[in-house]
Amino acid sequence: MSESIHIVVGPRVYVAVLLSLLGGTGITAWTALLNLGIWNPVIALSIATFEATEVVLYFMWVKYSPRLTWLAIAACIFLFSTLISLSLVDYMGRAWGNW
Amino acid sequence: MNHISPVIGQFLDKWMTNFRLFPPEASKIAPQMDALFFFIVVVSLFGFAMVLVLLVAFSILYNKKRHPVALQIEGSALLEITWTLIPLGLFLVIFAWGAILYFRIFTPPANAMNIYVVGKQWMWKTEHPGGQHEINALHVPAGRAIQLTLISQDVFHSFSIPAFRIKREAIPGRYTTVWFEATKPGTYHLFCTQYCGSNHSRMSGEVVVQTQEDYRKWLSRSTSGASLAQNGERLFASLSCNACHNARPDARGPSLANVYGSRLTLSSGERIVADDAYLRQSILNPSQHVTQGYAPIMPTYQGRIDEEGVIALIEFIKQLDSDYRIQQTLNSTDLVPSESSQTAAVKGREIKQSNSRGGIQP
Amino acid sequence: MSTSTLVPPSEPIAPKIPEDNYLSRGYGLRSWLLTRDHKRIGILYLISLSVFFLIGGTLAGMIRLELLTPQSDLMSTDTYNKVFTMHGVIMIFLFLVPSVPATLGNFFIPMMIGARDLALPRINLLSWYLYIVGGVLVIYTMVAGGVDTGWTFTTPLSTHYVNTNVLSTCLAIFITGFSSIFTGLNVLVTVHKMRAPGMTWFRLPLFVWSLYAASIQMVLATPVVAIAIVLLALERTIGIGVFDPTKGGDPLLFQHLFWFYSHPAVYIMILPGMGVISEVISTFSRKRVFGYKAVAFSSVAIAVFGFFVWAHHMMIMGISNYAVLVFSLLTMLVAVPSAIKIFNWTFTLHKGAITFEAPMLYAFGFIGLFTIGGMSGVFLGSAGTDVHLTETFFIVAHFHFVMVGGMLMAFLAGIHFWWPKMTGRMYPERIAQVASIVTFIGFNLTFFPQFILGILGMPRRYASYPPEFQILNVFSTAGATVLGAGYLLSALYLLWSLKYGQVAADNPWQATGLEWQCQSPPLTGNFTEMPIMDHEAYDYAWLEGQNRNRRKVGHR
Amino acid sequence: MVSSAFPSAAAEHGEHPPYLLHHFQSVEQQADAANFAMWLFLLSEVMFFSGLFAAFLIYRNWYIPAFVAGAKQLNVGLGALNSGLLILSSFSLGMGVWSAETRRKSCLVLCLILTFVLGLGFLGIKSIEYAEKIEKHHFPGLHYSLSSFIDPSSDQAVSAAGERPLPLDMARHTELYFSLYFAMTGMHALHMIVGMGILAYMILRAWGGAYTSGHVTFVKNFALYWNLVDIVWIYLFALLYLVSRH
Repeated sequence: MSESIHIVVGPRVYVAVLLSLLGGTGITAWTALLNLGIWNPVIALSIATFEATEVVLYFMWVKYSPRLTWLAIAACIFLFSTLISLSLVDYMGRAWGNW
Repeated sequence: MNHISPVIGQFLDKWMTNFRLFPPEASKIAPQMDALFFFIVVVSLFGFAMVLVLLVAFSILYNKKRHPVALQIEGSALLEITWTLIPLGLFLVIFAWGAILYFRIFTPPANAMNIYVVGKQWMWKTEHPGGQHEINALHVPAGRAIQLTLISQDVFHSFSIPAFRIKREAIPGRYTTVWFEATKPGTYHLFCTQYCGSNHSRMSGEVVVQTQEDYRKWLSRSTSGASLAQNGERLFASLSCNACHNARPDARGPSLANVYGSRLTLSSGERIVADDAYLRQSILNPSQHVTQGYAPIMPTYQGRIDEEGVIALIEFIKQLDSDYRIQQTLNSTDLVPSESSQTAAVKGREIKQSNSRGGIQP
Repeated sequence: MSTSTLVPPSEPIAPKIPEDNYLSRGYGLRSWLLTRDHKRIGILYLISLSVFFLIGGTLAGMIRLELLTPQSDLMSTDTYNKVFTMHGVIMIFLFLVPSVPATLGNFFIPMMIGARDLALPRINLLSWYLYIVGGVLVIYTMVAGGVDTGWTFTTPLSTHYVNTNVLSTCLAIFITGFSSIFTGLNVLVTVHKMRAPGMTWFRLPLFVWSLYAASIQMVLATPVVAIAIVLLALERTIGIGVFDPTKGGDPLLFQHLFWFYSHPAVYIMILPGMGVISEVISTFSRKRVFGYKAVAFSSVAIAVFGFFVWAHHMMIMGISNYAVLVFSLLTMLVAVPSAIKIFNWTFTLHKGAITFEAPMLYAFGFIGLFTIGGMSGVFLGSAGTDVHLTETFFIVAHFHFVMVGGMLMAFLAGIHFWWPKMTGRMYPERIAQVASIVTFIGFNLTFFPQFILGILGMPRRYASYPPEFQILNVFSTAGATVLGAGYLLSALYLLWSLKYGQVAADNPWQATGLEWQCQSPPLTGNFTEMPIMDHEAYDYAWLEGQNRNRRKVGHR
Repeated sequence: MVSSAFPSAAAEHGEHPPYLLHHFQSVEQQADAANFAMWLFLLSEVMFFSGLFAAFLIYRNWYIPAFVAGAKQLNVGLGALNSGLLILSSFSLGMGVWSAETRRKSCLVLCLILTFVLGLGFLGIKSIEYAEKIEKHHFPGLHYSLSSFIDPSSDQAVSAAGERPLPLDMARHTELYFSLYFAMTGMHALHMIVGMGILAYMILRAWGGAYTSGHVTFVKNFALYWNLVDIVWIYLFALLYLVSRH
C-alpha cells in the first residue's frame, strides 16, 4: 500500500528546514514591527502558512507519505475552511443589510 | 394526578368542543404560509404514498411463497438519475418558495406601526408608541401593518404567535424585527418558544386583535400619561445628552434632529443608515459609531440604562424633527454645557472597572 | 444486469453452541473489563447503552406523564425542565451517538471486512472507559440535582442564568465526545488498513460504508463541540466573555460551534442505522441491494453535505437573512441522498423472495417512519415554513420520527438480525414479530399527534400548556405506554433467549456477509484462516455455491 | 471462499518481531495503521482549535482597536524566542526519529532530552508572560482591569510607546482579546504539558533501548503530535502577536 512511508529522512533535510523556519520566524517578527497597513496580517499569515507547510511536509514526512495522508489533510483543511467561511456568511451578512 | 375520573369526563368534553387540527389563520401572511405548507404536505404525501404502495405491492408480489427465487438485479442508472433529479427539483422549488416567504415575513412595509417588545425572564413587555405598556399581552388593530422590534434583557426568548404564523427570537444585545398584519379580530395565543429557564412555560399570554376603532378606544383607556417619546425626552435631559447633542455652534456631538433613517458617514469612512440598531449601538458602544467630524468622546451608557430606557430614547430621537425643544430644555433647566456639568456627569457614572478616570477626555 | 437463480439450502441446525467461542475464553470480571476483543467490547457497550436507554426512557415516560394534563401538576416546572434536559443529554450523548457504531459496529466491522480485530484494540477499550466515565458523570449530575439548560446549552442561559450542574454535564459531554472520536477513528483506520485480501471498497457491505461515513463526521465534528463546551465552561467559571453580549461577545457564536457538531451528530446517529437497514433488506429479500454504488455514495454525500447545513437550526435566531438563504438551500441538497436511499431500498424488494422475520418488520417500520421523518424535515428546511414550525412540537415529532422511528427501529432490527451471531441463540420469532408491530403502533400513536400539536403552535419544553392541546397530548401519552410496552417486551424475550433460545446455526438467515461465515458465536480471533474475498457484496449465487460445497464436503 | 493461513498466527512461535500484535498481518500494516490513526487524531485536534480560530477571526474584525491595544501588551521578542525554541525542539525531535531509525541509542536519548529541555524553556517563557499579564490584571474575569487602556499613564509600557487611551466602551472589549489569548495559548500549553509527560516516559523507554530495535512507530507518532503543537503555535504567534500591532 505504501512502502514510501518507511523512507528515512536524514539530518540534511532537517537542518535545511530548520534554518528556513528560523529565518521565517525572524522575518515575520521584524515585519510586524513595521507599519505596513493591510499588508501586516497578509505577510504574517503567509509566512505562518509557509512555515506550517514546511513542517507538515518535512518534519511530519507528508512529502513521503501515501496519498491517503494527503487526502485526510485536504479533508481537514476543507472542513476548517467550511467552518470559517459558512460562519462568515452569517457574520458578514449581518453587516450588510438592515432587515 | 389526584382526579382520575374527572379526567375522562374532561377529556370527552374537550374532544367534542375544543378539538382542532389546524390553527386559525389570522394574519395576512398566514394563508401564504399555509399554501406553502400544504404544497409540501402534498409533495410528502405523494412521495410517501409511492413508497408505501411499492412496499406493499412488492411485499405481496414477491413474497417468498409466491416468488421463491429472487432475481439478482444490479441496479439501474436511469432510475437512480430519476429519483435524484425529481426530488432535487421539488426540493429546490420548496426552497425558493420558502425563501420568498421568509423574506416577506421579515421585510416590513415602510408604513408599519412599530411596537417594541422586551423579553425578560419570564415575561413579555410590549410597548406601544403612545406609552401604553402591556405584560404578556399585545393589543393590535386589524388591517394595519405592525412591526415588532424585539430585544431581550437576559437570555434568548422567542415571540411566537401561531395564528399569525410568525415567530422571532428576542436576543440579548441586538434588535430583531418581524412584522404582520392581523386580519381577524379575536384573541390568540402568544408563546415564548425558546427555552429560557424555570418558568419558560409560563411566559405566554395573548394577542388581542381589535377593529381599528376598538383599538383606538383601548389606547385611550390604557394610556399611562406619557408617550414613549416623552419618556425618552425626559431621559434625554436627565442623562444630560443635551449637553452635547444640542445643535449649538459649539456642540460636541452631532445634532439628532431628523437623524433617524438618514445616511451617515462614520469616522471610519463607512456609510450607514441610522436605524434602530445603529442608534442603540451608538448609545451603548459609541466609539465604534462616531459620525464623521466628531471626536470619540461620548461615554458609553452600557449598564446605565435598561433596554426600556434605550427604547424610549430611540423613540424620542425618531420623532425629533428640530432641535428647538432641546435648546428650550437647556435654557429652562439651566443645563448650559460647562466644565462643571461635564465633570458632574462623569462623577455620576457608575463604572465597575477601576481607574476609569480620563476615559472620556477629548 | 446479472441475474441468477438461488435455491436456499436447508442447513441443519447446529445441535449445540461450539465449545470454543469468544464468550468461553475467560469468565471472570477481569476477562471482560480488560478485554481487547472487539466483540466483548461491543457487548460491554450494549449492556451499558441499555442501562442508559432505560434511564432515558424512564425520563421520557415522566415527561409524557406530566404532559397528560395542561397544568404542571405532577412535577414543578423546574423538575420538568431538568427531566427533559437529562432525557436529551442521556439519549443523545449516551445512547444515540454510540448506539450502532459502538455495539454492532464494534462487533461486526472487523468480521465483515475479514479482520481479526479493530486496528486499535486498546483505544477501543479506552473509548468504552471514557464512555463509562461520561455516563457516571451524567448520573452524578442527576443525583446532585440535575441540570436545566436543555440539551442545547443555549448561552447566555447556560452561562449566567441557571445555577444547576452545568459544569459536570459539560465535562460528561466533553469526555463522551472523546469516546466517540476514538470509536470513529478506530473504524476509519480499520476500514482503511485491515481489509482482507480481495476486499475492495466496492465489495464492502453497505453497513461498513455507512459507518465509515459516520466515522468521518465523528472524528472531524466532535472536537468542535468539545471546544465550544470548553469555552462555555470558561465563560461560566471565569466569565471570559466570548459568549456574553454585555462584554461584546456573541451568544450566537456558541450556537454556531455547537450546531457545527450537533447537526452532523444527527447523521452520526442515523447513518449507521441506514447501514443496518441495507443489510437487513437485502438478506430478507434474498437479493442484492439495488444500486449498491448509489447507496454507498449517498452515505458519503450525507456525511459531506451534513457539514454544511448547521445554521438551519438558527433560522429565526437572528443570523443574517443571507445566511438563512445559503443554509436553507444546502439543507435541501442534503435531503436528496436520503431520498435516494429510500428508493433503492424499496427497489431492492423488487423481484426478491421476501420473508417477514422480525428484523425485516423493523426495517419496514424504519422505511415508513424515516420517510415521514425525512419529509417533515423539508418543512423545517424551507425557510418560510420553518418560521411557524420551529421550536414547537413539530420539531420534537420530526426529531423523534428520525431518531426513534428511524434510528431505534434500525438498532432493534440490527440487534435481532445479529442476535444469533452475537449470542449463538435465536430469539423467539413469533413474539418478536408481535413486539415489532406493537412498537410500530405505539410509536405512531406517540409521535404523530405531536406533528399536529406543532402545527397548532404548541411550544416544546413546556411543562404546562393551554387546555385545548390536551386531547392530542393524551393520545401521545397513551401511545408512549404502548411504545414502552413494546420495548419492554423485546428486552424480556431477548434476555430470555440468552438461556432458553434455540441454538442458532452459523448462518440462520442465509446472509452473504463474511460475518456469517464465522461460527456462532464467533471465535476470539473471528477467523481461523485469513479469508480472501473473491466475490461482490450481496452475491447470493456465491453463497449458494458455498453451501453446495459444504454439503458435499460434509463440513460441520 | 478462498482463504489462507494468517501469517502472524502461523508464525506464532516463529520469527516475527515481538512487537507485532496478533491481529495484524505484517509489521508494515501495523505501522501504517498507527500512522493513519495518529493523523486522524491530529486532524480532530485541528478541528478542536478551529473553533478558537473562528472566534478570534470574528472578534478581531469586530473590535480592531481593542485587539490592537491588546496585542501591544504582548512582547514580540519573547514570542519570537518561543517560536524559535519550539522550532528547535521539533528539529531535535526529527533528529531523534532519525537516530531511532538508524538505531543510534545514545543519540536518540540525547535528542529526546534536548527536546524536553526546549519544551521546558518554552513553558518557562510562557509562564513569565502569563505572570506579567496576571500582575497587570489582564486575566479575564472579575479582576480584569482596563487601566492600561483607558489611562496609559498607569502603565509604563503603554505610556512609553505614546499610546492614546481607548474610549471606555472599546477598552472593555480588550477583555475579549485576553480571553482568547489565554484560551488559545492555554490550550496550546496544555497540549505541550501532555506532550512533555509522554516525552519523559519516552526518554526512560529509549534509555532501555525500546525504540532502537526497529520499532519506531511510537517515536514517529509522538513527533507528529509534537509538530502539530508546533504548527498551532506558529499560527498563534502570527495571530496574537503579529497581525494587529498597528
